[in-house]
Amino acid sequence: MTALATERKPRLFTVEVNTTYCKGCEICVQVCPKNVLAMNDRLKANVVNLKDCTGCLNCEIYCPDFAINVEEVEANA
Amino acid sequence: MTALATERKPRLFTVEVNTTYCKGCEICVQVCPKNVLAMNDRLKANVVNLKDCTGCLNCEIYCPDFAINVEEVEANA
Amino acid sequence: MPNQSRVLMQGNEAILEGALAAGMRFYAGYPITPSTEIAELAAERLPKVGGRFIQMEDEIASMAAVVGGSLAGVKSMTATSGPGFSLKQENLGYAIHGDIPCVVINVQRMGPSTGLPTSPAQGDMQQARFGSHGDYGIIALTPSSVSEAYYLTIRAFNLSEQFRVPVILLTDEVIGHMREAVSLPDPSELTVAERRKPTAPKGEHKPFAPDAKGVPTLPNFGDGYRFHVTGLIHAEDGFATSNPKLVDQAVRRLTNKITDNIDEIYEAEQREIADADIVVFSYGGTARAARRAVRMAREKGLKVGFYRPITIWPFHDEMVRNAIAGKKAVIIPELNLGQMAREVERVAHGTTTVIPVTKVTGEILTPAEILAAIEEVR
Amino acid sequence: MPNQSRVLMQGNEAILEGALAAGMRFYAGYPITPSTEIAELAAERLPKVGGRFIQMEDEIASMAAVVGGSLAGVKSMTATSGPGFSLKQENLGYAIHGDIPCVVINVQRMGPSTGLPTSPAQGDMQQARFGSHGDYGIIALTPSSVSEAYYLTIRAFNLSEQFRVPVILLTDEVIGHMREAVSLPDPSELTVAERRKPTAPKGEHKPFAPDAKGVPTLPNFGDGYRFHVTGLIHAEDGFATSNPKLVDQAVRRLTNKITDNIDEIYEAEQREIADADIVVFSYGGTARAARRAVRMAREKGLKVGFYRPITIWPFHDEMVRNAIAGKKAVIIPELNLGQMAREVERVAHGTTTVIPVTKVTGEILTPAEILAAIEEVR
Amino acid sequence: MAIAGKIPTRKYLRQDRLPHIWCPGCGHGIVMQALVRAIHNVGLSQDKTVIVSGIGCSSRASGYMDFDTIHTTHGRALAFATGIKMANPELNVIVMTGDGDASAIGGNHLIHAARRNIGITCICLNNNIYGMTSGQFSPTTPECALATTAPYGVIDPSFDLCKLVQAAGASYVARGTAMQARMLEKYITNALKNDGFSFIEAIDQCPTYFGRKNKLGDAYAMMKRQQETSVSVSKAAAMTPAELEGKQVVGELWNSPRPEYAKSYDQVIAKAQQGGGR
Amino acid sequence: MAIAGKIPTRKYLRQDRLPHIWCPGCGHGIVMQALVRAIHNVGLSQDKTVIVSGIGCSSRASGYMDFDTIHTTHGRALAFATGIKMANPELNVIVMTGDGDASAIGGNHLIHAARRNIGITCICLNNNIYGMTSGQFSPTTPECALATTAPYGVIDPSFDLCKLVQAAGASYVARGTAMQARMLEKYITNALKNDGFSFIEAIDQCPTYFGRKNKLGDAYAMMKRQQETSVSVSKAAAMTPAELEGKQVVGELWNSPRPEYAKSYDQVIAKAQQGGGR
Amino acid sequence: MTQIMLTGSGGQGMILAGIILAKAGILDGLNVTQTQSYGPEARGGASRAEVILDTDEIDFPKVVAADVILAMTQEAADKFSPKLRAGGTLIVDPAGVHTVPAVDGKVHVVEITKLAKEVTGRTVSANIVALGAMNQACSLVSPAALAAAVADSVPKGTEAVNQKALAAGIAAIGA
Amino acid sequence: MTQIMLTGSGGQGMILAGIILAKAGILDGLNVTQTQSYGPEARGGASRAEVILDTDEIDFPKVVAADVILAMTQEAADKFSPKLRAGGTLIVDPAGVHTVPAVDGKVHVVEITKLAKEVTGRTVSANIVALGAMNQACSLVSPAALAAAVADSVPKGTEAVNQKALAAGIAAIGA
Ligand SMILES: Cc1ncc(C[n+]2csc(CCOP(=O)(O)OP(=O)(O)O)c2C)c(N)n1
Ligand SMILES: Cc1ncc(C[n+]2csc(CCOP(=O)(O)OP(=O)(O)O)c2C)c(N)n1
Ligand code: SF4
Ligand code: SF4
Ligand code: SF4
Ligand code: SF4
Ligand code: SF4
Ligand code: SF4
Ligand SMILES: [Mg+2]
Ligand SMILES: [Mg+2]
Repeated sequence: MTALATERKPRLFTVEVNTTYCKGCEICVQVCPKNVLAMNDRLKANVVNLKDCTGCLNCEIYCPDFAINVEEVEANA
Repeated sequence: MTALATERKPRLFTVEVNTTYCKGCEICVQVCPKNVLAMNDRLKANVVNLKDCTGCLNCEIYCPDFAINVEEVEANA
Repeated sequence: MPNQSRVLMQGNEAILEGALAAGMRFYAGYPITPSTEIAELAAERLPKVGGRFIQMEDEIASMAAVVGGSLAGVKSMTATSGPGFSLKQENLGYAIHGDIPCVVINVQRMGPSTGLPTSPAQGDMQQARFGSHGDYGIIALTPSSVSEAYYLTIRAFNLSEQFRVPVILLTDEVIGHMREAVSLPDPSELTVAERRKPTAPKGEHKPFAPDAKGVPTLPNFGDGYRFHVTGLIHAEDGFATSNPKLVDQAVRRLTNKITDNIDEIYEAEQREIADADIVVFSYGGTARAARRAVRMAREKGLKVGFYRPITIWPFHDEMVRNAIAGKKAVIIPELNLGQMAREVERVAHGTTTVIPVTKVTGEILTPAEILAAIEEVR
Repeated sequence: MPNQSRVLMQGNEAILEGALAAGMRFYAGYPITPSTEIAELAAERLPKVGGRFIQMEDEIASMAAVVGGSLAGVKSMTATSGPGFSLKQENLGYAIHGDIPCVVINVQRMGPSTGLPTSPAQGDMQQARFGSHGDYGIIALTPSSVSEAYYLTIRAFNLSEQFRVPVILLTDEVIGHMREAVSLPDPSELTVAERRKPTAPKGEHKPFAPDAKGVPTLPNFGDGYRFHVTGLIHAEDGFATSNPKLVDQAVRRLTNKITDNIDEIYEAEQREIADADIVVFSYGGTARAARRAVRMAREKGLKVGFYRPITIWPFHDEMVRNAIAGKKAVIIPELNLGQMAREVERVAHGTTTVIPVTKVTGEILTPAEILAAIEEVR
Repeated sequence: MAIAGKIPTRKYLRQDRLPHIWCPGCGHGIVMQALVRAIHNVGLSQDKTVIVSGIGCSSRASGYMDFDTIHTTHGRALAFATGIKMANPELNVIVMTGDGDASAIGGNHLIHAARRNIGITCICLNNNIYGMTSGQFSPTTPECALATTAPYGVIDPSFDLCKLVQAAGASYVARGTAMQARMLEKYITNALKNDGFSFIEAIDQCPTYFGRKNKLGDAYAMMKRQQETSVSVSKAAAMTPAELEGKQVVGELWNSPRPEYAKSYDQVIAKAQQGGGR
Repeated sequence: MAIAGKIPTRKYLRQDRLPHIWCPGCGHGIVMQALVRAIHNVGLSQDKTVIVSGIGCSSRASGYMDFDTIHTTHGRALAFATGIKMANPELNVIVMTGDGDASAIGGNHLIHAARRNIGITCICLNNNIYGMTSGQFSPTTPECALATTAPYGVIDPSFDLCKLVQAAGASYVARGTAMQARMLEKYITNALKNDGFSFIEAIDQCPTYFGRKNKLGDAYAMMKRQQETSVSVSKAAAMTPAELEGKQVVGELWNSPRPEYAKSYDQVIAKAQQGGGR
Repeated sequence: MTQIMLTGSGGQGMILAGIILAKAGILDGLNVTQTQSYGPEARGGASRAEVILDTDEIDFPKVVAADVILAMTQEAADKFSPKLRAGGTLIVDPAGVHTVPAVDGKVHVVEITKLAKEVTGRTVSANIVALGAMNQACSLVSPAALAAAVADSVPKGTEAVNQKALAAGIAAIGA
Repeated sequence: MTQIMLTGSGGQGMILAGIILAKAGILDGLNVTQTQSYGPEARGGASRAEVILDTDEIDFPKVVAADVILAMTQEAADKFSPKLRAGGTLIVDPAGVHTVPAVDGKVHVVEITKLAKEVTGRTVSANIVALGAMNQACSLVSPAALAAAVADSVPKGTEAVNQKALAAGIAAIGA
């Protein structure tokens, strides 16, 4: 983070699902505390609610298929 | 024992060493509390002091070669 | 289903059913592809008939437990594949040396090492004969159909009991996982051999004294004979000896009881050999493609015969030599690098050209490939 | 002692000294008669030269540790006898399949099973070739003297590194426990082969891509190549494949790298073959008696030649055939039931009579017994 | 931008080997990631670390990790690893194994590696089943559970692997579950720091065989259940055996450093070179 | 005339096989006699009892005992015994094994037999050495001791076999020494009565290799020493680990009956025959 | 001799479908073989069952030139359609096969999965629907034998629903 | 070629004696082989070492017809004396051999064990005494080589006492 702020700024994240790796187990959906993810009809995980993402990394850590990558978006980008 | 006696009679035993089995380890000599046994010059255990034998069976139980047999002599035999 | 006599069965299933029909009541094993269905079915079926199944900690223990089960008087077996078969070799040698009947199934997969676990192969053919240290004889049978898998398993138990020797059912993934119709016989129609028990009084029984065939009698542990079994070379009384004459007798008997009785043990399918110029010599799953190739060749007017050893160990030198001597060529298709071809070459004594057709791609040989080899001869 | 160059050594000792001279610095083993002295000497000598010895929990683990040691970049070996050799077969197959250099000593004792642990035998000759499942090639060397045990152990390491293959030193109790004078060379006189390292940059190195001889290069674990080794059939990149073409290549290469280079690998001693009517074909400890018998026969005016394979696997079909073809007979004395005789029979193609002289009494063959067989020919 | 504390796991993977062969929901991927994160935490060099595995679904892990890797024979990973460590003690040696691989066929190597306290970190991916061969019971399958070779329910008492390995002599022993992946990462991190034999039992899920056969729901349900039946070391200390029935104790169960085997051998070398012995 | 309490041991021996091959002073004969006495105490039928052994000096015992006997392969006695017991649970199955046989090559079968709690009594004749092969160290050789394969002293930590077997699941575990032959007899007697896996570690002496190499004096001196370094369970309970260093705890260490494996299988049979399963 | 391939991905029940067809063949008094191919791994990936029906003894148990191929997935269709003999029949499920490969023979596009879902509520019966369609299209075995084989092979309690699936498949091809 | 057998029971040092003789042979520039036989067990029982000395290459390493046999025990004497060639030499220690077997050759009865005890105070040097006697009686190797080989082979610190034992053996035969 380049900008230091005393006031809590809303942090922004990207959650990327590699659909070649994703096998549709739904674990990410279930471990996401913010319901950011859902399964699509091709049985792949899909980001449906990005704005609520807190960057907790649960989805990435628990995805058995290394299919998820969470990154933070620079506040001033 | 056929004879019941209120008075302690001296019990008599035979201690037989099978010299074909005996390998001369001296354990029997060392476990006998009454020095009944000794090694002879052919390195076999030998009964040298039978009268002191108490029939404790140590020699028989500790002989690794099943070479010793202790029996009681019938008091009235 | 109405047509009860013909049932669709997988090869591995047929093996287990054959074993049950032969009286097998103890199974000890460790899972390995592509033999695992045999263990799974044993686990399900054995307790229903009062038998017992145990999954051991590994293949070494499985082989040991099978020997123990057999000595306890129960017909016993195990099943495995390549890596497990390698691990069993020491205790298999023990069973051989102790004249202990039992059946070992090897559903061959592709090696060496972990290889291609789900692919068919016939690469353990020589290992089945020479996998354990020292000299011995062994029996190995090889089915070419699901139905034959059923019947050969029964035969394996019978030979095992008759000759007091472990019998290897050396099958392959093709047969093990294929499904075909099997006509299940009425149990009463089956010949089931039982262990020959001693007749001598208990004190006089010599547990390793051979009969006319070279085979000793065998009481069960618990029958009161109080006999001794050891992996050391032993005299007829079962106890270790280093007396050269007795050692010689003991070691040779293990091989002789097999070779001297080879005509009773050996089985082969022969088709149209008499007038043939060329013989296709094939076994196990591959023999199916070979038989088809032979038919195709005959349809083309080529004089081709078919020889299929069903008993692959002992190898019947004389019968094979008779079948191939003077032919233009003998073609040996197999899913390995020529292991059977070595044996045929050995007995051919230069009387015919030995042509191995080998395949180690993980796939099976096709009739077309074998036909091509036939057509290439001249 | 003044005469430093000639030292009295036991065969097992010569093996260990040879190994040290060849650069062996890691030994993993499990004791077994009659090989144990090798382990004992390794335990004593290795730390003195900065090497490492470990007594593993069993032979399976020993073989595994040797493979691990070799991949870590250290020349590694183990020694065993019959039962242990059987147990090593699975992991030996792994080493073969992974092109992993290492040396396995088998000081043969009498089998099968526990057999006669202190008696000499040559009963593992076929097992050395076919003991593990699946198809593969292997190198096995057999010394006939203590001195040769020393030099062949060095050669075993050299061949192992050059061809990336486990090499078996298949010796026997006679050689293992015999003492003879060995002339120890100056280390500078020895040819010691080192592992060929990759030259390709790290990202591009294909760990199983063969050179002209069929042998890949091998970096050490820790060198930064980050490569993968597996018992699954693998492509040149080291990763599992089931692509039929790649599978075929991978499996055949394991055999071809041996057979294609047989002239480099093979060694045999031949004496007075040219004018001979009869050839005595013998190896290992037994060859000592055989050579004596041949001398005795020559003294009697009999035209007898002597062929001693030093490399017993691969078997050099052509060279053997050339040596024996047209002779009245080839006599094969061995301490087993004719295991080498099978090979000779196979390549003889009927061009000569193959006469096995077998002995399984627990004793060695004597010159007189072999001479008797020579004299019996006609 | 990287999130603070986020670990670049991809760097440690052979990405061209992915996707891996594991089934949807298989826990092995989660444990593998925890290991990768721990390796990063400890800062092991990718060039000086060897991953050794046996045979099984779990043991396929080695092929996906960008280190020197060796996928050995069934049950023997620790024996191969012992050779690697002894021959070159400078290497970091990590073993990935399954419950079958480690405790059925490989049980002997497990207890001996523990006894020697050789410098190896052994992670046992315990899914209570033989996954690779399609669902036979393993020595850790709970009693009464169903498996293809236990159609009437398992009667074999199951191993407490941590207890066994501790009794055999390991110097670091911990247990975690896939659902507690962050704790698992911590245990593995500590294990890697221990100079000796470290054992981590990572309880994870095989939805395909163990889950399906025993009607345990999907992968997440299995993970939840494992978490729910877990009791921490501290809580467990206050519980009776009866209360602990059917539960597993998770946490660092044993941490008692003692001389590492390959280092002890350095002393043998020193002694020998000073002319000692015999 | 028989002395009161004297046991007719000869009846249980194959006297025509004696004298046995053991060296003068070898402790194996003492332990074998203790076993014979225990068999008599329990009243096992000679016709229904099977003695199973592996390979080693200790394992030669089976050949001298007048029962059905089987001298198997090195390390595998328990696996053969498991087959015997499973195939015919009516038989009494006793395993005689050495420290090398049981805990080196045979370690896996030991822990699995213990885990299953199969009805076998296993007596491990622990002389801390491989006697048969002339004196290499075993997994129970004490650290620093000399052996032919440890010319600079053993660096391998040694197994506490009783602890290991208990952790693996045995239901009866005891340790005694040859010098305490009467206690040993008592433990074996109790072990034989336990319906499950019983393990007795019988510490005895190999004067020929272990004694000579380590200058421990004659057989009796070794026995005395073993007795002197023994501490009873009750005494040990009050001692610190430091105080227990170099000592072995003798006595009945664990006695906790649970279902015997072959009997549990009877329930599988019952279930299967009632049409259960799958 | 009739050579049949049933192809799709693991979990689609192709092997069970092959077994049912083989059983039906037996009921009709035919000789049968049924085989399957595994990939290098036991899990995931393509799945293929082969069935051969013959009045004669069957030597070679694998399909050399298929009379009928069922393809449930694109991968399977692409990989196996070259095995179809000239004039053979290819049956594809559009749910999995988006591009029908060009073959020298008949092609039936049947909404197998969709029908299964419609008729039984679950897609797992797709393999039974497929069997009905295949048999109706190619007359491999007698309809009675097929119905009996289905009944014999499906889990207890699902017989009725599976007969419905079978009928749906038959109807999809029509008379 | 000289063929020598040294026989006794385990623990009498026959194998070490054979090794010493073989080493002496090497010092003399001869070819040598030394072998031993084990019983079926590693422990106890008879013990036999064989040594062959030759100026030529030695093919067969075992004794076929012994030129010299040393027998320390009755069992050994009875078992091996038939191996003595006509005209060979049998050396026995009366401490172990009470009845000297009849042989077609020379016999030396030497109080080997007694001499060892007298000269060195311990019977373990009997094998060295025996070597001295054998060599003096049969001139197998040069006395200097034998002395050097003994010195090279015995435990450090026992050199002197063993040279005494050797001398005693030599003296027992006389010049
Ligand atoms: C010697 C040998 N025996 C058996 C097998 C078959 N096999 C492969 S993996 C496996 C079990 C694996 O179970 P586990 O270690 O728990 O791993 P998982 O697949 O459950 O992750 C077995 C029995 C083999 N490959 N080699
Ligand atoms: C597979 C195998 N490996 C090794 C041996 C050699 N061996 C025989 S007994 C033995 C050790 C025996 O030690 P232990 O069990 O302690 O018995 P002891 O002789 O001390 O009574 C060994 C290593 C063998 N016979 N088989
Ligand atoms: S956890 Fe991973 S594999 Fe599972 S659904 Fe989510 S992204 Fe896909
Ligand atoms: S990082 Fe956390 S909040 Fe964001 S999608 Fe992943 S699990 Fe949900
Ligand atoms: S204990 Fe036995 S063997 Fe030892 S000396 Fe006494 S009688 Fe002889
Ligand atoms: S019975 Fe007791 S007192 Fe008698 S001789 Fe034996 S040990 Fe001595
Ligand atoms: S079978 Fe089980 S352990 Fe194997 S990959 Fe699938 S879910 Fe994982
Ligand atoms: S070597 Fe040791 S264990 Fe073996 S018999 Fe002799 S004293 Fe007993
Ligand atoms: Mg598992
Ligand atoms: Mg011991």
